Amino acid sequence: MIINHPLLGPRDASEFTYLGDASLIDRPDWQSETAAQDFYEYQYLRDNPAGLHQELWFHESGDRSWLVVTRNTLTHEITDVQLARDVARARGRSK
Amino acid sequence: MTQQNRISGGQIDTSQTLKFTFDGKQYTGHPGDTLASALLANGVRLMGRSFKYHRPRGVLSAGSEEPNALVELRGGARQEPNTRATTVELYNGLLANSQNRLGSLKFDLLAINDRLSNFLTAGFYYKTFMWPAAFWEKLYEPIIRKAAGLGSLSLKEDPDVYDKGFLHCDVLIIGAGPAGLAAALTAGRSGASVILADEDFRMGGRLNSETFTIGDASGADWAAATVAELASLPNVRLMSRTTVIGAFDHGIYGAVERNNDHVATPDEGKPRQTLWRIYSKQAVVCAGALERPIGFENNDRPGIMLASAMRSYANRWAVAADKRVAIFTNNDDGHRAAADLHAKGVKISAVVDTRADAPRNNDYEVLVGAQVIDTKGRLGLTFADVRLADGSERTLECGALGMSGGWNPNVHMTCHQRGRPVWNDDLAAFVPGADLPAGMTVAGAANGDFSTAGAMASGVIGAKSALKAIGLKAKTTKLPQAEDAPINISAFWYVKEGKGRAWLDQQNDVTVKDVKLSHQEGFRSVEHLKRYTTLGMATDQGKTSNMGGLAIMAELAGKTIPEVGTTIFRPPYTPTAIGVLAGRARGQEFHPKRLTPSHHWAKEQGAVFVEVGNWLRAQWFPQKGETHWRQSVDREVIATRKSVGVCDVTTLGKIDVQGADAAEFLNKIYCNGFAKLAVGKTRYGLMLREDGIAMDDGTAARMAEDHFVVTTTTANALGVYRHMEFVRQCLFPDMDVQLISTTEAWAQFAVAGPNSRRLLQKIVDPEYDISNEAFPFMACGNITICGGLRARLFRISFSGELAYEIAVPTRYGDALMRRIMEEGAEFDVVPYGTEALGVMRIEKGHATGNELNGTTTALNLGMGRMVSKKKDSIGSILSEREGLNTDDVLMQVGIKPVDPSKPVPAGAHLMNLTGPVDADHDQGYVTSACYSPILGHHIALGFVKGGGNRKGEKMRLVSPLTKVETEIEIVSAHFVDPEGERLRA
Amino acid sequence: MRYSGLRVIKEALTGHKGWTPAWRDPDPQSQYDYVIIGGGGHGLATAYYLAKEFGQKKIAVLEKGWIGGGNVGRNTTIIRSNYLLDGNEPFYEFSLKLWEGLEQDFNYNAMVSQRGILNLIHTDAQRDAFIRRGNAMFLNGADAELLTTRQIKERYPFLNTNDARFPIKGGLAQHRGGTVRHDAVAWGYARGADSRGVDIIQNCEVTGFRRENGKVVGVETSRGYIGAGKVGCAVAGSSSRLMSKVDMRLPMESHVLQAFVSEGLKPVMPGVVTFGAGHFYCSQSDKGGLVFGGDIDGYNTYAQRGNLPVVEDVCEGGMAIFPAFGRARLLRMWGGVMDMSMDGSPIIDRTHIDGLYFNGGWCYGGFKATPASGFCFAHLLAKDTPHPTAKAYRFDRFEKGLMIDEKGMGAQPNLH
Amino acid sequence: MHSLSPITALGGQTPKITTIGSINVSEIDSLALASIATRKGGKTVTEKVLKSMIGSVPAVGKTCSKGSFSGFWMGPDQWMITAPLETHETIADDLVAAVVSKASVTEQTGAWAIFDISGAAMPDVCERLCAVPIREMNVGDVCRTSIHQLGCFVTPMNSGNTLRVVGPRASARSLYHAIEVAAKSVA
Repeated sequence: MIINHPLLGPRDASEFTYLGDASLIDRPDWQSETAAQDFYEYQYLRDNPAGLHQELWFHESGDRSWLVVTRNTLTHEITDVQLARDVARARGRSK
Repeated sequence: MTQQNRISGGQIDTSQTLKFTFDGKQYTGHPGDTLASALLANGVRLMGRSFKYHRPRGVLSAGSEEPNALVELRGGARQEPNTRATTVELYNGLLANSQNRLGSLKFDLLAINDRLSNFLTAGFYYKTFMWPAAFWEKLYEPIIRKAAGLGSLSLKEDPDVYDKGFLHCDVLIIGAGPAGLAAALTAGRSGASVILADEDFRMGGRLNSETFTIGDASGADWAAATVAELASLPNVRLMSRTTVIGAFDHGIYGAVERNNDHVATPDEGKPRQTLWRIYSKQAVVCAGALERPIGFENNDRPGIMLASAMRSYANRWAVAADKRVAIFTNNDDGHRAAADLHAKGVKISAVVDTRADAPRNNDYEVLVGAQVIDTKGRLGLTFADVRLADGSERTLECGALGMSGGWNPNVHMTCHQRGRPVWNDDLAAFVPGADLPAGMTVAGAANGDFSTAGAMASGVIGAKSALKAIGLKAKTTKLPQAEDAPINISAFWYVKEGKGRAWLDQQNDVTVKDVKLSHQEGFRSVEHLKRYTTLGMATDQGKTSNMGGLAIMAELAGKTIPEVGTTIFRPPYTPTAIGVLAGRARGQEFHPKRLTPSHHWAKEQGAVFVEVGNWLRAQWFPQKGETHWRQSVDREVIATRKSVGVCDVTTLGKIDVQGADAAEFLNKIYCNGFAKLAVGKTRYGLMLREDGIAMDDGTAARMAEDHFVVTTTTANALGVYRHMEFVRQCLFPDMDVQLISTTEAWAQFAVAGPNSRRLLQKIVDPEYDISNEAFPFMACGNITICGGLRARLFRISFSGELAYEIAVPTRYGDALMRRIMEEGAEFDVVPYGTEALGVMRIEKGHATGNELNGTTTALNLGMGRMVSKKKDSIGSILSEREGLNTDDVLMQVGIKPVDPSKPVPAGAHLMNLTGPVDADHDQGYVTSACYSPILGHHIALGFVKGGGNRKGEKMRLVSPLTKVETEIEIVSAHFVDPEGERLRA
Repeated sequence: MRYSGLRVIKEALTGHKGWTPAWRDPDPQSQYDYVIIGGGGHGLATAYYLAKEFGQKKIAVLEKGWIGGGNVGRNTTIIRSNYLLDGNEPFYEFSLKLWEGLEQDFNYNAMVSQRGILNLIHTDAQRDAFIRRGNAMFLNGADAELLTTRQIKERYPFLNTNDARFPIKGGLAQHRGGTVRHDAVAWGYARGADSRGVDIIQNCEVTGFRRENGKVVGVETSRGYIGAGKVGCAVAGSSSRLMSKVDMRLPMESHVLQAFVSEGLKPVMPGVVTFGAGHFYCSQSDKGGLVFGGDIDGYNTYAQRGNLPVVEDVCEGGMAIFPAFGRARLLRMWGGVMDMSMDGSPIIDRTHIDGLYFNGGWCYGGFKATPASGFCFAHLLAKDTPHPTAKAYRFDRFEKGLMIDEKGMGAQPNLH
Repeated sequence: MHSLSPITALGGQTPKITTIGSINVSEIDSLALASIATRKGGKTVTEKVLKSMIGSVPAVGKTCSKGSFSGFWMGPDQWMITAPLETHETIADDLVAAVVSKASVTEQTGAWAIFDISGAAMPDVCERLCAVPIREMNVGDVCRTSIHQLGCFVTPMNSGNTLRVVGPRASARSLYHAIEVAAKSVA
């Protein structure tokens, strides 16, 4: 597959390492009362859709950026690629 | 034997003669011949035996779709089973043997199966061989396996080498027939970067096999002229002998170039074949079409072939399939074989045409509305029986019969991403569907444009749409005039008359009768038909048989052909050598080797090396007189604990963590705290996965307020770095922290033992005080050594001894190791390897990969209290789950044999002293074991249920796999220096 | 109608007119006691054992395509019970025992061939891990043997033991492991179930569940509504898609595992071999094709197809231990949709919804589990209590921290 | 001057230079390397240091040089600096001093092995080593890719006749072997 890296342009997906659903960015608050349940669902449950899927790829033999790729799991068509850092910030993550 | 079937013309070089042997007999051919054409030229029609019934078979086609003429090419280690004679370029001294026979090709004992074929119908083996049960492995299966299989491997190592490469282009054109050449001209002249690939060693496709003209030149000459123009364009790369094997995602294509299959042996260092990964923006598939046979009784005799193949042999290879030929066709294209061969003086017995309105000809007899109902000639066709339109019967004398059931567009590549072809009634064939892989257009016969003019025109259109899609403008390509006749097909799948042994899949011996049986027994989906009868599962993957099979199933099931549909087209387009898919990653180059800075020195010492991931590490350093590894390892351990030893520890992962929030970042990834670690101090860190299980451990040395050097285990270095980048970029994007790996930037050696300080004081420059007071346990700092070379020093100990780790830039690692050995001579310094390191860390009770095995928690490892509850860190919440904190949870313990002479092997399980020995009563297992020369007996680490309060308990260590059962005692994991006095000396 | 050698001879002599369809092609009835969703190996086996072992009636299997069209028709046909953990080994040993009697049980030659499986060892740590696993097998009543490199070389003389980058230092063998003709398993179970009255309904896709005050009472399908006392889902890679129709999120990702077959060759591979320092395992089918595979591609997909890098990685692994295979040709590559679970082990459990039962999470090890999965799922459906060997396969194990993680790779499906 | 003598990445006393057909493969052992990554709020200082040392701030996928110094883009806010080893073995310390904790600097000299592949057939060799579109790359481009499973930087030099490969030092021999073998099959 080809991932169109936002900085480096199209690169063979074999340069990347796949982690999983981009929901891994939304790590729960460790201090909420429902932390145990939140962390269980965060760590173990997945939508695993047959269709558009936001997922995390690491540019292992490239620039060591994490990317959030939006890909159709039926056709493998990729419709969007962003730096994970930007997505994380957009989802309110900071320090 | 002279080449009695040679006729005039053809694209072969008769000025040169090539000698070759087939089944031990010497023949001759010419450059430009294939093995198949050369055999036919010499009157050899019998070339193989079918898979199941071992019926005699001749060549059916002239290309890579060949099901029958499979040979074992070459000999010795280079033997290639199942090689299609139609794709082997003849070279001098070529050696080939027929295969899949018991006895000779003429007298194959296994042909007995053909006599019993009524008992051996499709799927018979599912209904028998069940009694008596044990007989399957002992009797039935061995017989079946011995009889099955086709060609055989030499089982010697493949002596050839293979390359892999990567190509980029704007437009990839697959197939260099009329459509492909026209497309390449259009794209090439526009300046786009173009790759034109064709599986044949001569570009031109059908143009080299037909006799019609293009403009005022012959088709073949036009092709040659076009190839010459393309070769002159720097932006066009011509790749003949190159099969595009598959269409993968996003315009990536796999292609195999046969660099040296047309010579006896490649030159030294030259690859036999190259696997190219081609990144294309657009692709135009011009893969042509494959002609279909017709089903009729005994339509598989040697000499019966596709009409188009008969024309190829006549026009391209100047070979008449036989002195006297007949044709059986349901379309106009079939007639061309008769016309071409007649023009070359070959006797045409007759053209049998199923259509009542078939075109007549005054050069040879055309029997309209007629069908071939049977043939004669076991080892080679002699006669064909014909049912005429009026019902009467005729017998034609012929040594070759050309069949033309129409053409199947080659939709293979268009369906590699699960798209399905669609049925076209006028062509009576499947054509590419709309749901094509990204960036792909289809042109020429592959798209159903069968005429030459039609193919060339659609080639230009295909290239234009590809250029348009990448924003390039195409100059108009003026095409010369070419034939444009329709083939006027009327679908005709099989002759209904006859006992029903009409062959569809000639290699797997699937007949029309088998399709009927499959329908009768409920295997009606086209996928069930394929799997139950093995139709289309042979080495040609049904290229000439699938269509007939599914058409007949549609008829039986009362469905339309599109309703039955096709099975799935899968890469590779044609079978591909496993060697080329492995490329250069063979033998010692399977994975790269990572060498430590002291590797060369260690080799000079005669060290024994061991693989640790991709690293090679010294395992022990045998000295003269030592014959068993235990002698070397015990010596290394004792010498280190008694005086001083040195070990290369560069392979441990080292990561530079800098920035204002470096400490805060370490607090997130380690379960224990780092915020308050003083500069110049080091701390052990345990890293959890988010599920609360231990992931890795190591040390973090605070070199400055905003600079830590973090170590990881050798095995997890890559994974830990990736995890840290995930935490940095995805979880805490605003933290001011920067990471970079420095594993290979610093050569690092452990210097351990009571004399380690004295030794290092001879190396560390005097202005740095490394006494215990100035440089206590867990200290770290920047120093210089040997007169000013920058270095780093850490007071960390894996062996449990007084120890330092000293690091210099990698270029000086070799020199530092030699200096340490020189300066340490007075202390009898010894190098110690990973084995001795393992013994010492077990004696000390330090966990490694065997203990941090991905299922153990901080609590299991006896470090439960380290998981800080005062701060957030990866894994701390889920580490609190009830299942991980039961009161009988596994705990790390030391294990000692009650009888000191007994071993306590790793991998053994632990049982209570009394009671049953089974999984339900399993109390734990042994993770690491060794002989401790210090204690004089074997010791081990392991996990035991509720191990924390079972110290002193006697238990049974059992290893039924290695027949070991011994009594052991649970002890503290810290066998040596439990209080850690040596560390703080 | 019973299949046997005599029957084959009789039919051959009478023009094969006596053969009847292996399974009927009935129209769906409006109500069943049990509806199994998924006509693959596990679904068909469940229906078979429900009828045969648990005497249940009014059972239907609903298959959206053609039976045996999913993973049971796309795997590398290996059976074994060389598992490590107590949550798994009893179950897989139970499955191997069912394999041993299967052909006589459902009167269909699935060519169960116990020719042995061999896991190669390349490091001391790997040896320790395989000794622990071999001992766990013994302690659960299975068989295992630790072989030396010399013993291995005798059985596989063309194994690379001279210049291997990762030398072979021994191997763990399970002689009762082996291969089975995968299509025949689906057809055998289908025929066995059909002959006991089970309705096997193909081209019938489940599009939704109908619930009455919470309880599932039937399924909406492409061939109309079908009522059910109990509904059992066994759809492997499509599990998340199906269960999302009752708003369930599963601890699972769907991945592609590619598999490969070579052109037919005279017999060379006596049994199954797995490479320990790369991704490669291989056996040889009775027809003579080398059937091999390796790692999953590693990204979520339902496309039942993979990409080139894994093909190269698998062939590199193959050449590392069998350098003679370079001359053989890869004939065909395909892919299934693996339901990769969060700890690499399956789930056979009730859901929190009354009347709805789930069987899935088989990763790439589902084929060897087919008989026991069917038996245990039938047990759960018929008796509402888990079979003893499958009691650990619960949904709540992740919440409770009772994961069954053979490889110790944690909550990342593509690492199992 | 300290009394330890270095060895090259291939383990020799002097860099290895060989010719295979028209291809020349030479080991480069004369460069000091250091990485520099901007810290929060350190953009202006870091860019000032880069401009003064290598003439400009290399853009994504670019390299630039000034005199005997050069630098290339490694990742977001991260660059590699190269300087002559003879005179600037302690380039890392100089950078640390210059950036005044506004950027993170890390010693890299020991981590890399450098090979220059030159000759008319260099692009053919490159096509057999890695997936970079060498025929579309110009001097001034740099790309990190994998060669024989090793993460390497590649950059065309001296008007496209040479390809500089910067790969992990511990695997220098494997990397060299891969280059040698590709050159042989092209020569």
